[in-house]
Amino acid sequence: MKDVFLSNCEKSFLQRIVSEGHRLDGRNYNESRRLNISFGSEYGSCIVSLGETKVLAQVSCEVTQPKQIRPNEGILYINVEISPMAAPQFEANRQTDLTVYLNRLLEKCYKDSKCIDLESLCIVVEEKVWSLRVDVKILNHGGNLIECSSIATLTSLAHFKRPDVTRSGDSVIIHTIAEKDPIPTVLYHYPVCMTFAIFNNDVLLSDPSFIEESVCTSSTEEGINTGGGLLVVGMNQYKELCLLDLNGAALYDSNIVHKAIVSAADRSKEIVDLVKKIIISDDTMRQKRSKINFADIITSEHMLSLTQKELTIQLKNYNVDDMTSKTERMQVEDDVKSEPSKYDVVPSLPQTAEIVSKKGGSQWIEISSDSEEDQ
Amino acid sequence: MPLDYRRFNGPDDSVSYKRFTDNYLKSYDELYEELIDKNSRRKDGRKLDEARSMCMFFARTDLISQAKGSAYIELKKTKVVCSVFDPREIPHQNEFSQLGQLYCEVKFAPFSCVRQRRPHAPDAEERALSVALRQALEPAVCRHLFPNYQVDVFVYILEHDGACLAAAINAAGLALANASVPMYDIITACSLAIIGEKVFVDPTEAEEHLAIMSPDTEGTNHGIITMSMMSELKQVSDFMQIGSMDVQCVTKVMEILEKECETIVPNIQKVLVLNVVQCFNQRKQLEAEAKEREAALNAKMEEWKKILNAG
Amino acid sequence: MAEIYKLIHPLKYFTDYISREVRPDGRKFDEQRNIKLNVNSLKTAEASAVVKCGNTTVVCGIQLELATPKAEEPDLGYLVTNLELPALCSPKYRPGPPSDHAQVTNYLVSDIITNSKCINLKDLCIVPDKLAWVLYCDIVCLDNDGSLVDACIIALMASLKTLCLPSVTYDNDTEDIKVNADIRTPLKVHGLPVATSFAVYKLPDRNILLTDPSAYEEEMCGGIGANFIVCSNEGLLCGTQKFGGSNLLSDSQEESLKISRDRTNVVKKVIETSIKNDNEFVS
Amino acid sequence: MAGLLLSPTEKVFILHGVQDDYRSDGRSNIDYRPMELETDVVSHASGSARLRLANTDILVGVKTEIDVPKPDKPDCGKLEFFVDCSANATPEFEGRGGEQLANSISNMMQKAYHSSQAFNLKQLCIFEGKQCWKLYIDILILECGGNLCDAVSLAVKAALFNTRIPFVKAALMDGGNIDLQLSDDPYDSKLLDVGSAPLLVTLCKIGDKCVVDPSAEEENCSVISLIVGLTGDRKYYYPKDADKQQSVESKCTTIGMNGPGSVAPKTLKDAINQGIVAAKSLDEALGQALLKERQQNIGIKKHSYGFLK
Amino acid sequence: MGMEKNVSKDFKLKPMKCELNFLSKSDGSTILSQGDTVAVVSVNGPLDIKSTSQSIEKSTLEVLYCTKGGKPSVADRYKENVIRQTCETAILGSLYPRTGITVTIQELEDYGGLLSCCLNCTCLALLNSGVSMRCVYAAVTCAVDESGDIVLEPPKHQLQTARAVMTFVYDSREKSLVTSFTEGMFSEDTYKEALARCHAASDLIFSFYRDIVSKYANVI
Repeated sequence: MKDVFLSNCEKSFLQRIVSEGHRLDGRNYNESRRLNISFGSEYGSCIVSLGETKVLAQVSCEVTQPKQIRPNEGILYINVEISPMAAPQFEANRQTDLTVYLNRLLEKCYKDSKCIDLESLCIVVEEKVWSLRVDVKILNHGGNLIECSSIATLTSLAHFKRPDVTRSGDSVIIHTIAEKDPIPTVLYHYPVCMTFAIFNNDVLLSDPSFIEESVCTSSTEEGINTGGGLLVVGMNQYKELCLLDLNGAALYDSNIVHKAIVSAADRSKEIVDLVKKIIISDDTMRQKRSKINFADIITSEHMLSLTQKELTIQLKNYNVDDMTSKTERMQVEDDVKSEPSKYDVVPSLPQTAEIVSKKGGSQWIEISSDSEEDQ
Repeated sequence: MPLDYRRFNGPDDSVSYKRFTDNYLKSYDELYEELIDKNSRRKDGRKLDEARSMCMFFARTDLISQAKGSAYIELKKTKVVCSVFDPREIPHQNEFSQLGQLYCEVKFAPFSCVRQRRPHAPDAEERALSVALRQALEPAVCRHLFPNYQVDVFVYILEHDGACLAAAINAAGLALANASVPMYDIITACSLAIIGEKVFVDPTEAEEHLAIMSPDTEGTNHGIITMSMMSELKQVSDFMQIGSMDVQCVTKVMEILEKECETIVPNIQKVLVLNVVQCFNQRKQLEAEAKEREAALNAKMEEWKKILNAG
Repeated sequence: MAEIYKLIHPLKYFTDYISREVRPDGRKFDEQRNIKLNVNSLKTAEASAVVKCGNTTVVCGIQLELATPKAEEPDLGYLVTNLELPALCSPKYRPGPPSDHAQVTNYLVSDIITNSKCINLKDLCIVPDKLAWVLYCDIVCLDNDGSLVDACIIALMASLKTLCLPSVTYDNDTEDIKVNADIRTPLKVHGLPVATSFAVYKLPDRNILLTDPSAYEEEMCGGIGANFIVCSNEGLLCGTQKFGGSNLLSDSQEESLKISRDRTNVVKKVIETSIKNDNEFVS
Repeated sequence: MAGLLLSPTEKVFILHGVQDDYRSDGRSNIDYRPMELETDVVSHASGSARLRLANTDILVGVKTEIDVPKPDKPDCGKLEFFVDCSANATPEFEGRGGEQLANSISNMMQKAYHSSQAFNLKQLCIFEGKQCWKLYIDILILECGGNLCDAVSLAVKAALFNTRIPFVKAALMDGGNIDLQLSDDPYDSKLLDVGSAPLLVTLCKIGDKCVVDPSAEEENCSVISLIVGLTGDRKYYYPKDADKQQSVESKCTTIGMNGPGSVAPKTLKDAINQGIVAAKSLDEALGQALLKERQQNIGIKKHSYGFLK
Repeated sequence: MGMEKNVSKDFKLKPMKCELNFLSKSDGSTILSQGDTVAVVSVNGPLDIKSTSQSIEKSTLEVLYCTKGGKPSVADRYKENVIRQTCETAILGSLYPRTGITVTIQELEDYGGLLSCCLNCTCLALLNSGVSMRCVYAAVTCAVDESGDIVLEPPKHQLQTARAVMTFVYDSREKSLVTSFTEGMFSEDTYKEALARCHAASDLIFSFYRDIVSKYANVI
């Protein structure tokens, strides 16, 4: 990954306005950007946008063998991908430290916090279990990837429904969604990661934007650390802490962590309520058989957007079968017209045949010696 | 094994149908019986000390049009293709290297072996063969003439019926010469299999298979030896032995190997000379053609000049 | 002289030839290279074919394995085609895992075979849900001098046509498998798809179609992968592929379809002759 | 190794010394440098050994696992070597630098142990055609001071000598499955017969003569070295039943060459013979050391030397 | 052809909906839906790339196709190749030597004609990014259904039963064929007819491009 450099002016300007109580986009210290969740047509796929940051999450499932040490538990994989789509500095097909870090945070938050009832994913003990795979794709990196992707993961997991199965003897029948209603995943609790940017060891900004994130973790030109850093707090709706992660400078004062946790507690409740509400409303929409599709996120009011519903064209009706009689006739004509082939086909050596151009054009070097084969 | 995303994969649990045929598992003795008939002739009619080099040796150069030099060697069923490319700067190298490098890679075709389907990704045997090939070729090449550059030597084994390392070394030597890479001497190689008292020169795959299988009786010699030599300089450039045999046996067969390596040399020389003659003829023909073309062009020019002058 | 000219003015050199209605190797625009086909020369594979189209050399070998069919498709066998482009076939390739280009060509070849429906995967199933044949068709390019897909299809089809499957008995109770390699039945092959590549070269006033282009011509006409490939099986088209490169006008389309028709007949004859030749040889 | 520069006169000095069988550190051509050996150093492994030869430090751990035997060898177990060249050993190994060397060493070991006369895989069989032991031999190169092959082979043999495999009862059930019964007592285990396990001897060609265990300076003078794998003699390891069997002559299980140079056939033959002499004395010394170590282990917990020094 | 019947019929393309500049960090980006099929494309460049993949003649085009979930496969590489080769003809790469242009495609919903949707979306994203282009292009998919009718932009259920599916890409200048790829078997006449139909339909897509550009270009 190429590094993104910030100029000293940018850094010091940002630091100054933060110390004076402002933020670049006019928010308060603990005000978050607008959270928007939209669902795709399938279960378990959603796009979460937090301000400009956009993350796509998709849950898929397949039947696999369980791990030997946990024969009655399903498996959960989380896979984060940051493509050049997120921001130009990312390279294609290469894992960056950020990807690994993000992946690990999400694993800690959703796998290690045991929020999913993995035992309910078991079909046949020691033989068949469901393996859930969450693919998190960063579409736009506008800062606070952690919070955004964690909401995306949570929403897609809560939204996901796996196909129903019935066991008859040895075989397991997997029903399609049309045959039997799919089953939702059981979540014991809903953890969410929230990020706080720490400036000068006393200012706490919730939901930092990209530039705030980069300024608070970078040092000034003299190499003196500014006492800033990023604090990640993972918390569920019951205000239980699932994860704490700090990077950047060491903290002088532990009170700031406490402050962050208090503010995270409120926010997590807010987010989880929103997620739950939006999933319920989505469900009722689906039950009314109205179509839900990612196409809905395309707004029509925007200056740079366009919708055209009626695209029609007048064409003659054409059927292949109607034409066959004529086609055959044409082919007959063709055959009559076709000139004698320019090429000779000669069986030369055993097992071998050649096309030789009749006028004997280009040079041909003999290669085969298979004549001695197979007495 | 992680799945190969870059290819199409078959099912994980597939096995060769040969596993289910009646005669899949044969005992050591049965296999041994199959190798030699009553007249102590081998299955393909050769005597024990008879190499395939004499009667069934087929080699040619310039097989691959895209390569700088290439060679193809066929020892009855063993078929080996080798191509050599132009020197290129050594990739990912920080320090200047005084000597040029050889990059060798041996690869089996997926369908080249009777016993198993070869994986697409290089396996341990292919890596070992690549190292052995480099070891064998390095002393023969004047590496000081292309410092900081590497010459790529790729060997592809289409069909494996024994002695594939020897065939690969022979082919690579030929291809290097064909690519006009400066060398000290012609490099040739030969291998043999030892089963008890018997020494099989230039073994087939079945013979090799038996030779590395351990006999039930204690203390019998068995194994395979491959040696590559620069015959004119009387130098051994690589020596590979596997199995278990006493020292007397090793020293005894070394003499046979030495002799065999020497007998291949004239064959190689013949191919090289033929190649030079062919090149020469081709050159002559091309020159003639070029002359013809030039004459035609000149005539056309004259014509145009006339038209110009006239107009 | 000519070699130097080619190096210094690659484009002009090529246009000079084309404007004289001839290609650098002396062929006419619609002329294909000589093809040489040899079947069943590799004894380690169940069926094999070696094809040379001009300099382009391709070897195909088929190996047979047994596996249980997929749960979703219990009555289908497997046909796994893979094209290997080892580093030795052209200086453009480096050793290591297959490049993007190799993967694309690989996909094209197996796509043509699937679309032509020449192998019915149901024929490869032995006992539904229990046992099926896996055909590993590995195609190796030894010399890549253009029109790779054409050569691959010829090699693959020639080997498939000569493939014979051993008889298998499966005991439903004990799940025992017995294979008798001596009794063999030929694999059913429906039709014979043949691919024809064209390179499209853009002149200022018109576009020119070069049949069966060499590697050099391909490079001059928009690089690797810009070929227009027409593939037909028994009079029906089973795939036309063109990715970028110079544009194709509709009259060139007609022309290319006609050429490919002719070529299909010739190639068919080659494959048939070579197999007949092989059968005579064996008997 | 890298960074060592010798003047032509220094090289000549070493060469002349070798010619007269008197090397610059006082050894003769077939003498090894002093070694330190310690077994049972890794408590989680079934068998382990640590060997230090001059500056070369090797740690070998043997792990056992139950596996299905190969279909073409239903009565044999499996052996797998894995060499890890840690970047700690020398900076050259950083990244993927050590990979090639690691591959070639594990390859050499695999070849040396291939024959049943070197190591009988049948002793790893649990139930023919169904279950067998698979030994994972992990070789960790902690410090690289030259002559790796020899040191690795010594350490591997020591680790195998030290390996205990639990007794397992296998019974065939209906439907072709195997029922395995493991004893409750962790000490209910057997030792492996490794008497004939091969040792690798590297012979470095200097001038017309060869030396074993070359120092860094000597390696610098040589362009080619020969690696010979020679089987050991059971009598050094199992002195109790030594009288039951006659002494066997050691056999070559693998020969390979390493380095950009080449040798004359005569030198090659001499070198192999020289290797046999060296291997024999090495084998004897190893046997004695191992037996002594085992005796000590039976008594009180011995004092450990610790890992690296 | 088909004169005997002389039945003219309205053929409907799926409704198209798009938003440019969908992503803030990319130089150009578009989300496009054609019916229920949706894709997002981002374009970055021309930007600095590592020297081994630089070309002194033109800018290097890198195309990355991301599936919604799951693992990479050979089929993805094929799609990347189709898009790269097509874009390559449309972009005036020689204006940006020694640089790279990165195109990333993220599929969102697949209800038939995904690849042609991706191609069209890529074209819009390139327009949005301001990279100089020789021409724009439009991709149209059609299918031959079981009864033998040629259907433009078939929905998913029709694709599964179709005899053949063909996709054609036309350029805006000469209106000639840039890219084509097909599935299934069909006769030569069918091929020609399908070619002509998609050609006619491509005009609609070109006019859609024009409409969106004129909508915002007025303001600028």
